[in-house]
Amino acid sequence: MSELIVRGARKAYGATVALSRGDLHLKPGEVHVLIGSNGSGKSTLCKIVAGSVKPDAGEVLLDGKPVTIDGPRAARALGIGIFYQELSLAARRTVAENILLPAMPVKGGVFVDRTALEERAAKVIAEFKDVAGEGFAADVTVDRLRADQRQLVEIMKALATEAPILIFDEPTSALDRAQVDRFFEILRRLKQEGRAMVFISHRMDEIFSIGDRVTVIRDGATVATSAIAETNADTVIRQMVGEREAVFVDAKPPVPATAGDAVLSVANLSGAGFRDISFSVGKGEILGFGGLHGQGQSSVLRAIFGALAHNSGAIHVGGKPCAARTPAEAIRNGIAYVSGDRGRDGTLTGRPILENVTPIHFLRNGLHLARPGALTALVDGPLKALKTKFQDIGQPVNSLSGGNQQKVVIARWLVDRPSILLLDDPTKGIDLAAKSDLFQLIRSLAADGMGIVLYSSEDAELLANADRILVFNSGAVTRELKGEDRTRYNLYHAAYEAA
Amino acid sequence: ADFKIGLSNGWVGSEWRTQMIDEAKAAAAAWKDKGVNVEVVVQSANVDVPGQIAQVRNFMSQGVNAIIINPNSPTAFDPIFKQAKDAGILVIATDAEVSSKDATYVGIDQKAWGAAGAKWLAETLGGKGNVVAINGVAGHPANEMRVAGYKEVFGKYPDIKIVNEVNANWDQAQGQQAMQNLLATYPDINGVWVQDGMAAGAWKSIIDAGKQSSIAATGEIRKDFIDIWTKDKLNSGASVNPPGVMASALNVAVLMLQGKELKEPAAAGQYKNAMYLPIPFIDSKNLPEAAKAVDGKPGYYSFTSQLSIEDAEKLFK
Amino acid sequence: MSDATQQSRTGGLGRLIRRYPFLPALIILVALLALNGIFEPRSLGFRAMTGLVSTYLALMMLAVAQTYVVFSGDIDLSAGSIVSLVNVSVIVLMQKWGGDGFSVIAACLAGALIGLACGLINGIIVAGLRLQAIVATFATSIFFTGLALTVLPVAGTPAPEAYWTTYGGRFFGIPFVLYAVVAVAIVLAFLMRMRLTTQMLAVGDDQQAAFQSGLPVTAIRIKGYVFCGLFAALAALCITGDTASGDPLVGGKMTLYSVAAVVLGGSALAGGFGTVTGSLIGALIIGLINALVFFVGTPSEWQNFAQGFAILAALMTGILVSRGARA
Amino acid sequence: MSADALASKPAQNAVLAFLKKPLVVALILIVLLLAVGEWLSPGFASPGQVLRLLIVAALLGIVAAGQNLVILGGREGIDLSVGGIVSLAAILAGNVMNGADGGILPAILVCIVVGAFFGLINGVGVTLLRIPPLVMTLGMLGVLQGLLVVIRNGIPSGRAAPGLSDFVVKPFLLGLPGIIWLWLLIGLAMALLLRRTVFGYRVYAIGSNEQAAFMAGVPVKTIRIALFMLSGAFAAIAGMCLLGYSGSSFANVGEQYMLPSIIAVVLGGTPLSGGKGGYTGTMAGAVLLVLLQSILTTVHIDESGRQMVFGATLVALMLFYGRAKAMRS
Ligand SMILES: Nc1ncnc2c1ncn2[C@@H]1O[C@H](COP(=O)(O)OP(=O)(O)OP(=O)(O)O)[C@@H](O)[C@H]1O
Ligand SMILES: Nc1ncnc2c1ncn2[C@@H]1O[C@H](COP(=O)(O)OP(=O)(O)OP(=O)(O)O)[C@@H](O)[C@H]1O
Ligand SMILES: [Mg+2]
Ligand SMILES: [Mg+2]
Repeated sequence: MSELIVRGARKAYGATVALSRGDLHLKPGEVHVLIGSNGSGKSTLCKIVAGSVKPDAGEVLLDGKPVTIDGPRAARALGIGIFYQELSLAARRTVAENILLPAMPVKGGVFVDRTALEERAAKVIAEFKDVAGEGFAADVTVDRLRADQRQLVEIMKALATEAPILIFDEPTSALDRAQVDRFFEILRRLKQEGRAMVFISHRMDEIFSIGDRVTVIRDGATVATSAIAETNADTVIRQMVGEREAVFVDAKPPVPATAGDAVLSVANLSGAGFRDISFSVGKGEILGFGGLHGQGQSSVLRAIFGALAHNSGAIHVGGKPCAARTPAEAIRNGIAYVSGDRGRDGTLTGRPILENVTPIHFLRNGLHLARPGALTALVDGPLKALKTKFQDIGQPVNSLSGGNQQKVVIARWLVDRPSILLLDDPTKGIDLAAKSDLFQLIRSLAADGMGIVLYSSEDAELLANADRILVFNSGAVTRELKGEDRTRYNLYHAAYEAA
Repeated sequence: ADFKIGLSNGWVGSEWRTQMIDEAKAAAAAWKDKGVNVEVVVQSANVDVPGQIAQVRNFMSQGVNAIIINPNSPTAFDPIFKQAKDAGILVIATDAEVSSKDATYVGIDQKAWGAAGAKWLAETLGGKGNVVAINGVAGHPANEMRVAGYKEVFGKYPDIKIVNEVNANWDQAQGQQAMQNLLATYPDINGVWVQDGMAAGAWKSIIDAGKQSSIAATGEIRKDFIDIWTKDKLNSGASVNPPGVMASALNVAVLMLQGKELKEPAAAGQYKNAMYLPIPFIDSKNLPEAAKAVDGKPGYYSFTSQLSIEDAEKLFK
Repeated sequence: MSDATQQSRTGGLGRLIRRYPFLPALIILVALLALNGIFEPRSLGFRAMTGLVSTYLALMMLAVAQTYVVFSGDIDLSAGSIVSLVNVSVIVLMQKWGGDGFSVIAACLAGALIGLACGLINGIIVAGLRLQAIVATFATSIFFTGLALTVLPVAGTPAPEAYWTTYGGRFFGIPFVLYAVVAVAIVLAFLMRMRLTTQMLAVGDDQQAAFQSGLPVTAIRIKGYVFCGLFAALAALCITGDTASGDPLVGGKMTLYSVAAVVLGGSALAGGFGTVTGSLIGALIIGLINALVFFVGTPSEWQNFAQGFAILAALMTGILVSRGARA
Repeated sequence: MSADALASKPAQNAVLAFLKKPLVVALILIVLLLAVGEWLSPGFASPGQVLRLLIVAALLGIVAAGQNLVILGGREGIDLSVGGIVSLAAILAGNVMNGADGGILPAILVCIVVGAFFGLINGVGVTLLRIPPLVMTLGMLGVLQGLLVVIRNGIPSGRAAPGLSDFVVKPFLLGLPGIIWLWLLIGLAMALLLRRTVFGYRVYAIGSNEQAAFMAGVPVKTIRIALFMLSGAFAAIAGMCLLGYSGSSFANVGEQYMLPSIIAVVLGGTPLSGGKGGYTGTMAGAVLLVLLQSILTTVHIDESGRQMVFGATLVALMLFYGRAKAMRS
C-alpha cells in the first residue's frame, strides 16, 4: 500500500557530509525506528524524504516506482507527512490553523472554510484531550503554549495530513510520560490501519516499546536494519557506536557522595510558576529535580540564574546572599546555567564555534580585548573534554549537528569553572554516547567541588546521576528522595500524585 | 480681526520658505497702520500633495477669508480650490503657478526667471561656448518652467552648446558633487546655468578646481553667497525669486478682500490666471547694492523685495 | 514562557486586543477626533469629515497595500512610486483616449494592471530572486520614479472633468468617497477571509516553517507584492480623483507614511500579525494628527516638530499598549 | 579523472570562494565601473576625479559606519534617523564654529554629543520600550526634521571654518585630504572594534541570537544602546564633514544619506538580518554606490533615464550579494 524505499541518499553541506549513504526500507503497517548518534544524519534523511532538503544523490521509490520529491508540497502530494525535530509552527496562528496549515479547507476556492477547519482540528485535538494540559485549546495561539504542547501541535499537524507515510523526527523529546503513552496508542492504531511510520528517538525504552524494525545509521551511512524482536539495546548501541566501546547508562543509583558545605542555598523562593522552594546544594553534590514536565523546575533554575524574576525568598551562594537580577550578575557570582532549549537560549547562530564558547570567559574576567589566538587555545580543552566533533574552530556553530551544538554551548561554561552548575534538561536531543560523556564529566566536576543541580525530563538519567532528588509538582517540591528511596517507583509516585 | 488669512506652505526644507512666511506675517501686521486688522493662520510642514490638500481643508473648516498657498503641485488643487471658492474663500497661489481657474497667481514668472539668468550667461560668454545646466528636481513644475526658460534663450544663440544637463534636487551638496563630476568630464566648460542653493555648491566646486576665472555661472541670492561673490569677484549673475512673494500676495489679497478691483485682471501665464511680479536681477554692476541690502543679516538670509501696500494699491482701480 | 501560570494572567482587555489588534489604534483615533472637535468644532462636521476621508483615502489604500507585504514579513519602499507611476499613466491614457466615460474606465483598468505589474516585478525580485526587501524595493522605487518621469515629465495634464467630479461628487446626497469606503470595506472583509491571508501571516511568522509545512512560500510572497501593487494603484486612482491631475512625484512621500500607518494600526512589522482595518485607522490617525497640530494653534515653525513628535508618540503608545495586553 | 584534476579542484573551489567574497565582488565591480566611466567620458577615472569621488564616498561611508553597527546588532536593526542627524549636525557645527578655526573643536564635541544623544533616545526606545528600530528611527526622523525647522527659525546658520573645509577638500598627507585619512582611520578602528574587542564579539553575539547572548551574560541592552549612540555619533561626524565639504549648512542636507547608507552596507556584504558582515565591505560598498551615481551624472541622458538605469543597476548589483538562501537547500 505505501512502501517507501530510499537508496543511496547523499547530502553534503560544504565540507560536512551530513549523509553519505542513506538507505531505508519502510513497509506498510510498521513503526520503523531510526536510530543513530547525534549528527549521524537521521534528520537529514527524513528531510530528504519530506522534500525540504535537496539530496545530492540517491533515489526514492514509492510502491516500487521511482519518484521525484522536489519540495514539501510534492512530498505531501505523494502521501508523506512529517513531524520536524525543530517544529514547523507559525507562532501567532492558532492551534487549529497550525494543524491544518498545509491543507486549509476552503470554500469558494479561496476563502477559508472556518467550520470545516474547526471541525477537523477538533477531531485531532480530541485525541490528546486529557493529556494536553492546561491552556491548550483550538483557538489559542501557539506562542502561548509550553514546549511540550507545541510538540503536541506538531504531532497533530502530522496526523492531520492523514498521509499513509508518516515520519516522526524526535517527536517525544519534550513530552511527559502520559503524553508519550497517548501518542504511542495512536501510533499503534495507525499501524493497524496499515500506515507506515518512521520514528526517531534517543530513548531506548521508547524504541523497544513501539518499534517493529530498527535501522541504525552511523556517520551518515545506514549500518543495519533488523526486527526489534530480534535485537536488543546492547546490539543496537554497538551498531551505533561502531568500533567505539559501547556505553551504557547505569540504571543503578550511584553511591551518594558525601556532600560538603552548601554552595547554593535557596529559601522560600516564590515566583511565576513556582512557590516556596527551599533547598541547598552541597559542594560536590548533584541535586536532581524531578517530576512531570513544566512543574516549575525550569523556572526555579532560571530564577536562580537571574533570567526570571522571583517575588520573594532568599538565595545564598557560598553563604553570601545573591539575588541576581540578570544572568550576567549570576555568572559573576559563579553560577552557570545550561538550557535544553539551545536554539533559543544557547547557540549564537551563524557565528563561529570560537565566539560561541567565549562569552562567559569575557564576562567573568572583565575583559575588553579579544585575542583570537589565545582564545582558541583556551577553548580547546573544554571542547575536547566533551568530545565535540568539528572541523574548524572558525566554522559556524549551526553547521554542527544538534548534539554537537549543545556540547559547544556546554563548553562555554567550562572555560572558567563556575562554582554552581544549573543543568536545565541539558541532554535534550543528545545521543547516548554523548550523554554518557557528559555525565562522567559532570561527576568529575562535582568531585572537584562544584555544586550541581540537574533537572532532567528523563527519569533514568536522573536516577542514575543525582545524589538526591527533589520531586516537583505544580510549582512546589512535594518529595525529597534520598539514598535507597531513589527508585523509579517512588519517583513516579511522587510525580503523579495530586499536589 | 477684519480678515482672517490662511497661509499654506507644504515644504519646509529651506530657509527661503521660512523667510517667505516671516515676511508675509510682517506684511499682515503692517496693515494695522492702515486700520485694517489682518489675522494670519499658518500651516507650514513637510507634507505631500494630499497633506497640503488637507491643509486647505483645515483652513476651510476654520472659516478663513482667504488662503495664500505655496503649492506642492500646479494642478492637484483644482478640485479643492473649486470647493474653497464655492465656500466664498479667496484663493491666491504664490511662488508656483496653479492651473485652477478659481485661484489667482501672484508671484514671479518662473520661465522668465530662468530666461533672465540664461540671457545674462549668454551675453557674458559673448554668445558662444560650452554650457552645462544643473537643475532642481526633475518633474517639479517650477524646475521645468525654468528649464524651458533657459532653453528658449540658449536656442537663440547657435554658438552656445548645452553639453549636459543634470539634476541635483535643489540640494547644495548634490549641486557641488554634480559640478565636480561635470568639471572632470568636460574640462572645456565655459558657462554653468544653475539655480538657487545649488549655485553655491557649484561655485564651490568651481573654486576648488581653480576655474573661477575661466567659468561664468549663475548665482544665488543668499547673503552667504553674496559675500563670497563680492570677496572672490566671481563672474556671476543671479535672477531673484524674492521670498517676499508671499507678502506681496498677501497685500494683493487684502485689497481684493476689501472689494477692490484690479485695473488689469490677472490673466497672464499658461493658465491665464497670473499676475506677475517684477524679477530683480543681481550682477556685478549692482552687487554692492545687494550686499548692502543684506548686510547684518544671517548667512541664510535671501535678498528680497516685495510689493508694498502702496505699490499694490496702484494695481487696483 | 514555560509555565502554566502564564496563561491565567490575561485580562479581558488583553483578550480583546489579541482578537482585535487595531483596538489601541481605534482608541487613539477616537481621542484625536474628540480633540479635533474640541479645538475646531467644525472639523467634525459632515463636510469636513468627508473631506478628511477623500483626502486620506489614498493613504488608506496605500497603507492597506503595505499591509499585505508586511503580513508576510516583507516591506515595499516602492509603494509610493507605484502610486506616482499609476497616477501619471492613468492621466496620460485618459487624455490620449479622449476622456469620455468609457476611456476613463479603461484607463483605470490599465492603471490597475500597471500597479499589478509593478507589484509582480517587486515580488519576483524580492521573493523570487531572494533579495532583501528594504534595499531591493528602494532600488525599484528609483526605477518606477524614472518611469513615471518618462510617462509625464512634468506635473500637469488635467484629468477629465467626468473623473474628478465623480470622485468629489455626491449621489443621492451621499458623497462618492463614502460609497468607495463602503465598497473597499466589503472587499477587505472578503480578503480577510481568504486562505491567502492566513498563509501570508503564516509565512510572516516563520518562513522556513511555512515552507516545511508545504506552503508555496515564494508564490505567497509574490502574491503579497501583487496585492500591494494593486492597492497602490487604487491609491493612485484616489489621488487622481482628489487632485484631478498627473504628477510624477505625487506619491514619493507617501511610502514612509504608509509604513507608519501600518504600524500605528497594530500590525507587526516583522510579519505574522496584524489587520488591514488597523492600517486604515492608522492612515486616518496620521491625517488627524496633522489637523490637530494646526487646530491647537501650534506656531508655524513648531508644526513639523509637533507632527513628528505626535506620530512618534502614537507609534510608541500603540506598540506599548498592544504589547502590554498581549504579554 | 587524473590525479592532477583531482588536486586542482579544491584550488578551483578556493578561487571561486574568494571571488564570491562580498569585499572582492565590490572591488571588482569598482574597477569595472571605473573602466566603464572612463570609456563613457574620458577623464572620469583620472586620479584627481577619483580622489574627489572618494571624498564624497567618505561622507557616505562615515554615515554607513554607524548604520553598519546598528545592522550588525540584529533584531532588524536599522537607523533611518541618520538623515536627520546629519542635517542637524551640519547646522549645529556651522553655528558653533561660525567660520572660525577655533570653533572646530567645540563643534566636534557638540556634534558628537548631540548625535549620540539622539542615538541614545533611539536606543532606549528600541531596547527598553522594545519599539522596532525601523519604526523608532522613522519616528525620530520626523522629529528631527521638525527640529531642524525650529532651529533654523531660531538661530542664525553659520559657516564652516576654513580649517574644516581644507580638511575635507585640500590634500593633507601623501596627496590625500584629511577626510580620506579620517575614513581610513575609521575603517581601521571599526575592524579592530569588531574583531579584537569584546564589544565587537558581543555585537555579533546579540546580532545572531539575542536571547542566547543574554543568557550568556552579554549586557544586551547596553550594547544595543551603544550601537545606536555610535550610529548617531558617526552621522554627526559625517554631518560636520559635509559642512566642511559644502562650506555652509542648509536645510535637509542629510536626507540623501538615509537610504544610501543602508545600500552601502548591503553592497558591502552585511545582510540586514544582522550578526554577520563587517565594515571593510561597507567602505567598498560606499565607493561603489558613489561611483555609480557619478557615472550617471556624467552621461548625457534624461533624468528619467538616469533614474531607471540607476534603479535597475542597483537591483542587478544586489544579485551579487546577500541573496537569501533557498528555503530548500
Ligand atoms: N543546514 C545545515 N548546514 C550545514 N550542515 C548541516 C546542516 N544540517 C545538518 N548538517 C550537518 O549534517 C550532519 C547530520 O545532521 P542531522 O541533523 O541529520 O543529524 P541527526 O542525526 O538528526 O542528529 P541529532 O540526533 O542531533 O538530531 C551533522 O553533522 C550536521 O552538522
Ligand atoms: N526574564 C527574562 N527571561 C528571558 N529572557 C529575557 C528576560 N529578560 C530579558 N530577556 C531577554 O534578554 C534581552 C535583554 O534583556 P536585559 O534586560 O535584561 O539586558 P541586560 O543584559 O540586563 O542589559 P543591561 O545590563 O545593559 O541592562 C531582552 O530583550 C529579552 O529578549
Ligand atoms: Mg535530528
Ligand atoms: Mg539534530
